[in-house]
Amino acid sequence: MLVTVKCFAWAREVTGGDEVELEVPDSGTVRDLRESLGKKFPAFAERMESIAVSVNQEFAGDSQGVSVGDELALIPPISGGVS
Amino acid sequence: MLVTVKCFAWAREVTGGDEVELEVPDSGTVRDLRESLGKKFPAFAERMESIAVSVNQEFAGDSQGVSVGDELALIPPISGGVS
Amino acid sequence: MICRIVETPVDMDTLIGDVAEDDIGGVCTFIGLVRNHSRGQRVTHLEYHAYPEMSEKKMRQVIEEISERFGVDRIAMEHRIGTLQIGEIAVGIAAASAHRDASFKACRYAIDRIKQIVPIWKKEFGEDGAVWVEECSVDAETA
Amino acid sequence: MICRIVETPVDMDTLIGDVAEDDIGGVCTFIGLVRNHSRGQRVTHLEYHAYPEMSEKKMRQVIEEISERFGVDRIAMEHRIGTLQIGEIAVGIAAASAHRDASFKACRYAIDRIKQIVPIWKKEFGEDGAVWVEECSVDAETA
Repeated sequence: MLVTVKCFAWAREVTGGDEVELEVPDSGTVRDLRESLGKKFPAFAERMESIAVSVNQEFAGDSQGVSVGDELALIPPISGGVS
Repeated sequence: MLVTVKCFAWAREVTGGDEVELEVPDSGTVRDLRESLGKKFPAFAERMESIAVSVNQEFAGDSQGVSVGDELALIPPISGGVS
Repeated sequence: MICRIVETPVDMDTLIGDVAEDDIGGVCTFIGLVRNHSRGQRVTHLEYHAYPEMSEKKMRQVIEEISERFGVDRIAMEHRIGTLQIGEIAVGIAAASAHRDASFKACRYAIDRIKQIVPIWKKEFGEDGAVWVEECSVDAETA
Repeated sequence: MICRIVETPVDMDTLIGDVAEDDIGGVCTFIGLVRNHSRGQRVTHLEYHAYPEMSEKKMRQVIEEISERFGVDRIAMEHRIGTLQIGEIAVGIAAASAHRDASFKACRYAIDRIKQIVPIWKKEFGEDGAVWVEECSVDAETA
């Protein structure tokens, strides 16, 4: 299935857009999404462990399932608030 | 010698004025000032340990000397800031 | 209680007014400002970006955590996004309580936790170009 | 740095502006408000009295202690005296630092220490009459 994933900050510069479409297996997980992302964009593969993934506006572990209707996003390391 | 002592808050209500004059021995100390105060106003004698004395705008121990030219004050328990 | 991402200047009086009621004795606030230096480099301005819907959701989570931990319910927070100049307020927090200890703890927890779990990013513009500041990788287990 | 006893309303923006400079990243403020209750009694208003010259001197001492302990030099504080209504600001403190931890510590120390050594008194007016609130006997050894 093809899922749409929101991109922010550094991730947006890598993918070149607000959203990216990724192919993941039906009944796939965040882990599958990461694998698909790393193949499509090597820059992500190099630092995958520093990127979080959110599903429906909650941070998700790798074993969490994803489906076409979910709101998915790539969350690079954050820097809100102030130093 | 006769010294003039500023009164604030509760102390002012007891003495009835912004200042009170107290007789202390020449080369006297804060201890002497307290003794003179307690004799003149029994309300002070009853709770003398809760009243601080300042000499020239610094809190003073009982053995500190006082002289006519000093700025003296009675400091009841404070409640600045907020609870 | 105010809890939002804004594109306009953060007004502390609005946040303070939002939490101060007649039974409140103390309000602790924290104001995060854009500094003119960072990591040894001169900064000219910043750009803050956010995932706005999720940011507001996670800010509400922070407020709920504070209520559970410190019993403080009167909290307001705003985080500004867009281009900010030196000295402008990036984030404002106000925490009110009957007594001061809880208001300090609540406000401190709020700014620390915002930095951990609210998806906001900043890009620093300096003499040597622009860079995404990446301070905290989000840990899904504790976020 | 502002450090004074005032008879007019405390304006937090003035205090914040006094400490915020381009190299400042965080400002922690504390605002002490007149509460509508105290010790189980309803409060209608308060009167704050001070030994003004000594109060400003002791407030300057608090600022010096903060500089020594926390390395924070940008502190502003105002304490209002006279008649205050419920919800009005009695005391305002702003502490600024490059990083937030020091600003929180400085602000917290300031309000705690003000209550220990600055000669200010308040009289609470309630349904059952008026009473001097006596919270802290000054210890000359540590003041």
